[in-house]
Amino acid sequence: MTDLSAAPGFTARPKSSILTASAEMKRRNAAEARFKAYGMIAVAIALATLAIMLFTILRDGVSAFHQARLTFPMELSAEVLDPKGNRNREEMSKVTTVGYQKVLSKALLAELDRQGIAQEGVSDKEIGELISKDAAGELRARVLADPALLGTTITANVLATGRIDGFLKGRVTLETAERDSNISPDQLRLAEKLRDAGLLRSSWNWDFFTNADASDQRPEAAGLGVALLGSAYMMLLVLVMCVPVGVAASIYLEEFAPKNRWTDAIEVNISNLAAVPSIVFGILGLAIFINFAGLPQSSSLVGALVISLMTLPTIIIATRASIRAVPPSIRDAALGVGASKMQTVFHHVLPLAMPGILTGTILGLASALGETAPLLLIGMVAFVDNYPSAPPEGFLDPATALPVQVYSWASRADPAFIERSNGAIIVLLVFLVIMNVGAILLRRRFERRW
Amino acid sequence: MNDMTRTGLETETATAKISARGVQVHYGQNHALKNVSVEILDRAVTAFIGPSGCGKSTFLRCLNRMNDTVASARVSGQILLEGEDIYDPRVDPVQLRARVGMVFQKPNPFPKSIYDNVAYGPKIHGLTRNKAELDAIVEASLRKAALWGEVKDRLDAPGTGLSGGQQQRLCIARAIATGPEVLLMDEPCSALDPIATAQVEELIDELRASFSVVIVTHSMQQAARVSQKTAFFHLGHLVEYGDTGDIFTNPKDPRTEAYITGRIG
Amino acid sequence: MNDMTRTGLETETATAKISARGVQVHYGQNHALKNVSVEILDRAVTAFIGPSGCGKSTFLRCLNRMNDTVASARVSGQILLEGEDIYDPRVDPVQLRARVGMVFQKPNPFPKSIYDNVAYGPKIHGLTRNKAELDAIVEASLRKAALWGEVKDRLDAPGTGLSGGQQQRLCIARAIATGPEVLLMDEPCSALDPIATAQVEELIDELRASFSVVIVTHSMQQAARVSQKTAFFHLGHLVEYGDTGDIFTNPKDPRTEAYITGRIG
Amino acid sequence: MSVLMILAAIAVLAIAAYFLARQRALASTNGNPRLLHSLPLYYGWYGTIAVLLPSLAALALWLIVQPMVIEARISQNLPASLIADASKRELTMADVRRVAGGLDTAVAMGTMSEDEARQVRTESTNVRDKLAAVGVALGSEVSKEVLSAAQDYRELASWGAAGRTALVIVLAVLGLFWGVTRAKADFRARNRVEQVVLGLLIAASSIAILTTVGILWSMISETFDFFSKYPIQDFFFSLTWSPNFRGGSDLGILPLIWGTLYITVVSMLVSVPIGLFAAIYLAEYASKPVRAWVKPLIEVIAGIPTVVFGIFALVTVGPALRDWFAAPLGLGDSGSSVMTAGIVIGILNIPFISSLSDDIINAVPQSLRDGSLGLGATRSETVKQVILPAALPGIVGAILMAASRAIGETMIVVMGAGAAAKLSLNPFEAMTTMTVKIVGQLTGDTDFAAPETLVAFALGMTLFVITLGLNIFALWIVRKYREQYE
Amino acid sequence: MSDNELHIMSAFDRDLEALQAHFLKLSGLAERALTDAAKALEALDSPAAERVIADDAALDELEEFIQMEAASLIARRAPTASDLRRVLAVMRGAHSLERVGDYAKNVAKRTRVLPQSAPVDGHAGTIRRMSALVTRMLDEATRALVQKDAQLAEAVRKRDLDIDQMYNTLFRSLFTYMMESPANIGPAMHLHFIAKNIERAGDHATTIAEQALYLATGRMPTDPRPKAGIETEG
Amino acid sequence: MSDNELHIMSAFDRDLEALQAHFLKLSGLAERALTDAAKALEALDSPAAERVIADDAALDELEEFIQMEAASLIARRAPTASDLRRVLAVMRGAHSLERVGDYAKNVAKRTRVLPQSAPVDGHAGTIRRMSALVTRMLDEATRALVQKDAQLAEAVRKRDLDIDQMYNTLFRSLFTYMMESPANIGPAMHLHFIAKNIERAGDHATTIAEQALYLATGRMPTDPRPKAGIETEG
Ligand SMILES: Nc1ncnc2c1ncn2[C@@H]1O[C@H](COP(=O)(O)OP(=O)(O)OP(=O)(O)O)[C@@H](O)[C@H]1O
Ligand SMILES: Nc1ncnc2c1ncn2[C@@H]1O[C@H](COP(=O)(O)OP(=O)(O)OP(=O)(O)O)[C@@H](O)[C@H]1O
Ligand SMILES: [Mg+2]
Ligand SMILES: [Mg+2]
Ligand SMILES: O=P([O-])([O-])[O-]
Repeated sequence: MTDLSAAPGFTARPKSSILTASAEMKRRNAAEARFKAYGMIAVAIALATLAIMLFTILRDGVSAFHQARLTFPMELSAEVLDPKGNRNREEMSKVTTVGYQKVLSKALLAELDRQGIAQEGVSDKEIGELISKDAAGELRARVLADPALLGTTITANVLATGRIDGFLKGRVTLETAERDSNISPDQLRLAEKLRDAGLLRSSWNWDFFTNADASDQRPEAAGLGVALLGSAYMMLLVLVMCVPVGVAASIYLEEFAPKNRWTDAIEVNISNLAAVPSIVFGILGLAIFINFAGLPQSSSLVGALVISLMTLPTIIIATRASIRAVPPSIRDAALGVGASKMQTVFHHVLPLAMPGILTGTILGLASALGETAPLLLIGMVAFVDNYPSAPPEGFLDPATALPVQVYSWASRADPAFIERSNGAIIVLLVFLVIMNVGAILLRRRFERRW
Repeated sequence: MNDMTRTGLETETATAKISARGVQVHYGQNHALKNVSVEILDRAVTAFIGPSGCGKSTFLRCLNRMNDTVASARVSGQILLEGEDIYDPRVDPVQLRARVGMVFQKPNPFPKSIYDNVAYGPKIHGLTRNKAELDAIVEASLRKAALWGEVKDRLDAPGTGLSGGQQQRLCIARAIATGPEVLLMDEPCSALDPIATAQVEELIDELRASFSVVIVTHSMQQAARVSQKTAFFHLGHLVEYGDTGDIFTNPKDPRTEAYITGRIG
Repeated sequence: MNDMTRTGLETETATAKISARGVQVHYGQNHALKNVSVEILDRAVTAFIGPSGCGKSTFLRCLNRMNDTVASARVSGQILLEGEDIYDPRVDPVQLRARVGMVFQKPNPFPKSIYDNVAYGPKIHGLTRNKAELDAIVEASLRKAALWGEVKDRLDAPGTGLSGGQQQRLCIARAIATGPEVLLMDEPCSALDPIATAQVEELIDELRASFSVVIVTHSMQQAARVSQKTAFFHLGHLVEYGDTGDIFTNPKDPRTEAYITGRIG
Repeated sequence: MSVLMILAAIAVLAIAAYFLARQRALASTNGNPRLLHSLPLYYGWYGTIAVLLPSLAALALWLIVQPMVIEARISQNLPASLIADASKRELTMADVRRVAGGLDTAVAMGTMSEDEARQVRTESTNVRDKLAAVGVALGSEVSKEVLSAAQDYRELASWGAAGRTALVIVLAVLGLFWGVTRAKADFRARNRVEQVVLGLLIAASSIAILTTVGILWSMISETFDFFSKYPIQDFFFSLTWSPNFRGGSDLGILPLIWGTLYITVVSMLVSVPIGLFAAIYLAEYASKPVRAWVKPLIEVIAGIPTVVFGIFALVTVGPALRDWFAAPLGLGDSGSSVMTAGIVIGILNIPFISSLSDDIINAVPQSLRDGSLGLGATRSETVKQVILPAALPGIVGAILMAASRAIGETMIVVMGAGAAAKLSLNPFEAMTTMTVKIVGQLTGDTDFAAPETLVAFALGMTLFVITLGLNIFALWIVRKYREQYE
Repeated sequence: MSDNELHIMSAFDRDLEALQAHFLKLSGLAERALTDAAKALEALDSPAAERVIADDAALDELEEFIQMEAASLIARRAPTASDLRRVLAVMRGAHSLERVGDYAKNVAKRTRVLPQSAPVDGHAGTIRRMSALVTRMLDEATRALVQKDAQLAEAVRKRDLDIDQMYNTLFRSLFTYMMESPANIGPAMHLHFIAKNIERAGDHATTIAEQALYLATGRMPTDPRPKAGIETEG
Repeated sequence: MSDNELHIMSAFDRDLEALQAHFLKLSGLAERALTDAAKALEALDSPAAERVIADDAALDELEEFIQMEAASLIARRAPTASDLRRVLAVMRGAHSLERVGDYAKNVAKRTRVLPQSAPVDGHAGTIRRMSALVTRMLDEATRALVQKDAQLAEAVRKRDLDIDQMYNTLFRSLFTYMMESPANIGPAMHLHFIAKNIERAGDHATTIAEQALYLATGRMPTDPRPKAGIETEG
């Protein structure tokens, strides 16, 4: 059977010392080096793009956390703001923001005079325009809240208009101002002086986190408050709806489902749902939850329902994978000592799969947090400047979400919104990082239990 | 010669614990077990040997209805545990498995403490009323499994941290803890090295004082070493069943002879 | 008695193929192999036996530098293949491994056709100039591996579709095809059932006509059956090395005696 | 009793059932748990389930059916003019509900007594003002019919509430008796409890199917609607896409498909080589620490929301391509282009391909690597000749899935590729895709019945079918592959 | 040697010990048979001789049991090294003991047919002494084997020479006796064979001692057995 | 029985065959020794007797080699069932053959010291015939063992009775011869023992036949060996 002689091939390899590399060997080693280099280049490209992306986002977005403000003393003249003089709120509310606007610009002018800063061809009106249109409303609310302020001199700390803010951040320059109908180079020069005088300065911008969105005219006042709250509501709902259902479905499919056509269909279905384009879920939400079930548009509940359906397959797949990763020997062991199938699952399989389930869940939620397209279709892109109320009613109130806010700012004309959009991205990414780190920590913690 | 006590074989009272009668198993179209009838003696070790795929594991798993978990398996025939048919519809397989314990090929301790591993069975079957009773069961089981000495100071350590042989003995202790009458073992030593194997074999030999033990093994030597009765399976048939000493010195069936002498090609 | 040919042992010319001198292996802090010196004979089967973790696999993997792929392993001492130090910096392990082939514990055929499995080695080493030569090598290797008859009609079938024992013989054919001088086998039968094991053992016995074969095994019986020389390792030491017949009937070292008679507790 | 109160009552009964059943079971064996068929807690759970299951089911059913019944009754009494057609009727019913709700609030806040609320008439009171005072804003004056209908509504609702409470509580109590009386030693409590849990599990897993049904259902009727208004052959074979909201649009899908495919191809050209080589490097070459850092870093890309990539395309990649390639080469001056979107989608897909491929490469057993290395193969030979062929089906599956992602990707295209439907070969020109148009057509302020809006559903359907096909194909390949090593 | 340690599998130890216990019992039976036969001869006690003959069946049966048990032990436990040597030594030793039993039986049979007039007195004493010596050798050889005592075995082996010398003396004495009268030839022939039998029993004791040496050292002794003339051979 | 099939591991078959080949060779040696010794006796050919004596060393050595080889085979191959019985049968058979060799050597030694005047003619022929018969029995018994031929073995076993009868006849003839003259007593004693030796060799052939039966059936024959009087026992 083992006729050696009939093996011509065995003489083919010349017997050589292992101490010298053959020419063939050198060629093969060169190919090896090349191949490895391709891999490193690919990794380098991937990491470089990531770095560039994060860099541009940071570069363009960090400035959103600072905002230019004008600080000057201002007398709240009672005659103008409370013409009847009886401090009746209803009467006082008849004075519109335009009135306050005037008071503000007057006070600024006065301060300029006092400090001896020349106007240099900038008209009074144009000086007034340096103050954000938001400031008047803010001031009005403050006065109405506390009529006792009338007649006193307070220090006004008001937002500067977006272009001035942009100028301080370098986004607006004298050259761009030439072409800009909203601001003139002269105004910028004046702003420069104001800055030198200490009237104008850039400071940490809490409002960015708390304000609602603002109209195109006043990007400086736009904030993430509603989006944050909306995202938070949605995540809460998704968590409550998705996780129990996802885990239950996974348990059934992995542990109990008989292998037949029906469960096969469910299985293919789930894998497929995980890959259905998100926009299709948007259509689903629009057609079913809004048009058919009549739930209110733009509400976080509808958003959460759509996102839940999208996330469910992800969670099911992650959960099933980690359930499957529990070695069958554990199940045999439990069944072997007389545990029922259900006991086996709940006593052994599920606890062992928990780290995987948690990680999958958190990662699923994280991607849900960043989902945009379907939300556009159910109207969450609408301009919402009221905070939704507290749950549970708040779930039905119109809201928006972080990524949608990013999109809607990015699609506005004013470059100041691009900055805010990037700022919002940073906030979003911080959330994602926190969730991911949370996933890792939770996982570690669970694993240490054994 | 018959009046003398044979050294290897001291089965005094040869009462049958399990009687299988005409057991057939199909996996879908595959007729895996064909009309197997055998009596498993009480307080003796019975070994199942045979070539791969001959149905040893299948038959073993019939004995505590672990085959119920395989959707495609159909079992017919009768298996009586002390005279009661375990395939009777009234029998709850979960309860049956508490009486007919099982130990698997690869040691599979739960990733819990040693104590919890052993205590699991008694807990789910509600065998104890308080912690003291549970402690007693755990200790007794570990002692029986010849593991108490090695682990008594670290009952809280994870069971998975033990060596392979210790893990397998832990699994045996776990099976013992529910107070079974029969212990089924499917190739319990095939994942162990020779020393751990010898320790487990030694344990099996001791266990037969209190249990009826059935062991599936690929190693004929192992069957020869630990068992008093040997059953040889071939292509789904039970070819020969008899005293281990006889099977290994003087088998009746030429197929048995061919297999144990290494001639089936 | 010495003038008689001992049936089991026909090593005519006992020339050393590999000489290991004072080999030490550390895995990080773990001193896994301690000053092992041994001569592996040409055209003979050498078996490494010993308890789990004693360093058998480690030493085996030193012989073709498969330990290079383990980052933490440090090897010192000398291993000479026909007088040349295989740990010389000029040695390309890739070239070395073509001369010192390896067969693993679990059969690991590539998921390719049977033909491609065997042709793989000759192809990457450029051993053939044309298809005819390659065909010849493939056939010769399969013949040597005692597999030709079973697969000659389905060389295009996937190698993974063979039975376990056939797969392992395919892996041996694959290793043979590069024309190695030494074949290293790490527990080549531990994943096989007794019949497949016997077939592979039979093959190993035939292979020693042309190769120097080194086999690591947990089964002392296997070492006894297939090898002419046996080396017993214990705690990283080479305790005893000698003719297999002597080791199994009359070992010199009490540790060897204790191990092979099943006494190390 | 309000729903919340009912729930609280049921909860109390359920807890009571737990302890009673458990107690009774134990008592039946004189406190010896060993004689029970199941552990005592299962008897408790059985009691709880016996309380919860019927009562909650009845409650849910009632809550769904009651409004329907009430509305049917109410609309019978409303004048025909108010319920002329479906939308009118819907509006009226909404008014009725709102007024009824307002009255409830008013009573709750104490501005109206219960009697007042029942008796109040439009003739005597300005209901709108009254309700505004308690914070319920009504769009128009409250008509007489609506007010009386609202009062009927309240009446029926309060009866309904009473009936609901009675039924549910009775069921819960009956359940409690049932559960507790059955708790005896030989009752198979565990098996029963497990059956119920299994039912819940099955229900949960059916949601996936429901979702698909929902998707199809939500699109099919609108799609048919669309095709009834717009010829199907024009949709599939017309070369122009120019929706016109005043009607007479050209709604040919081909330019959109062209844009979609073009962008997908560009993205695959970016993601496949980079992703694959990165995966190979990480799986086969990288040292442990490098892998430990680089792999998660690359996966970070996958975690970044697509809208961020959109911004990246819009702000960074688009202008850069325009300024450095398109403009100098004279290929156009658009920041939005196929290239922009394609490259950015490609980047987005890198981690997807690299991660999946990495998993698949890692799933190739180490023994195959050992086998090849042991024969004297170099690492690259091992990868090319053993590992990749073994992993190929899986990798192809991953690539197909990535392609389907690229096809379905929305935000990046919306922000990076522009909105012009064009059939052009120039990769630096703006083009658009189906997803963009879906968003565009559905967020425009058009009549929901116009073909210009409905076309979005047809697009969605087409997109769904394409990606479904791709995904099923990919799944099939991946599954087939998976079986190889199992 | 480490084989005094216990096996991990204690059943193996038990089996080995049981085998040796049976072996010791067999040795006891053989020794008693020899002693009894010698005594019966001295007293020309036919019934005693009958008993010896009858008892041989038990001895044969025990020997076969031991052989079967040993074969079963080999089949079931696949002993190696010292364990294997021990089993083989016991098998061979048991065979020797069985032969000793046969010789005792033959002595008894010849005793039965010896005429009352036989000239037993002079020779029977020598034969009894010889048989006592052989009995002691058997006892010691068996012990040497079971206890793996090479020294004791060597001593037994040396002692075989004494038996041979006693036999030679007896041979000459019987020869002379036969010359004296043809009537003596018959009984003398029987006595002759009886002496020869006991000498052979001594040889078997020596064989057992050699097995003990084999067990202890792994080799059969290579120096030739001490012999004292053709009479004691074959 | 299936043990005529080959083992999967052919080295096992080779080992077993080698062992049996050695066993056959040993049997050949023993048979030749017996024949040669008988011939030397008939011719009272001292040099031929010397050769028989010298050749016994090779026989002893071969026997020990077989024992070692068999032990090694047990250690290395852990035979069971028929394989084990075969090895054990060979071991016991080899021991018997070695004993046959010893007897032949003793015959030769006695031949050497027989006076030329010895009354060989009458008896030597009978002895040669006896030894020829034993030789044939040995040959057949060995073959029966190697070929596992129960029938042949049974036939050999039956034939032992013939040897016994021949021996008894010879015994009586020699007895008469001794009576005739005291001078005859010495040579007759030698012839006596020679005949006894050959009879014992026949017993050993029977033993080998019994081993063949054991091998073929797994049991030692239970019916007692046919015997013809005390003379042929022990
Ligand atoms: N779950 C199953 N589904 C289908 N066929 C099965 C299943 N389990 C076993 N079989 C088939 O039943 C037959 C007997 O299998 P079984 O596992 O009982 O063999 P075995 O004797 O235990 O083999 P091994 O020694 O390899 O464990 C085989 O042909 C096998 O292919
Ligand atoms: N890659 C590794 N890294 C660290 N330590 C290792 C590694 N491989 C082996 N060791 C250690 O080296 C020692 C010898 O291991 P080796 O695998 O050679 O043992 P072995 O004799 O082959 O055992 P087994 O019979 O279980 O295969 C052991 O202590 C083991 O823990
Ligand atoms: Mg099995
Ligand atoms: Mg190893
Ligand atoms: O007892 P023996 O047959 O060896 O004389």
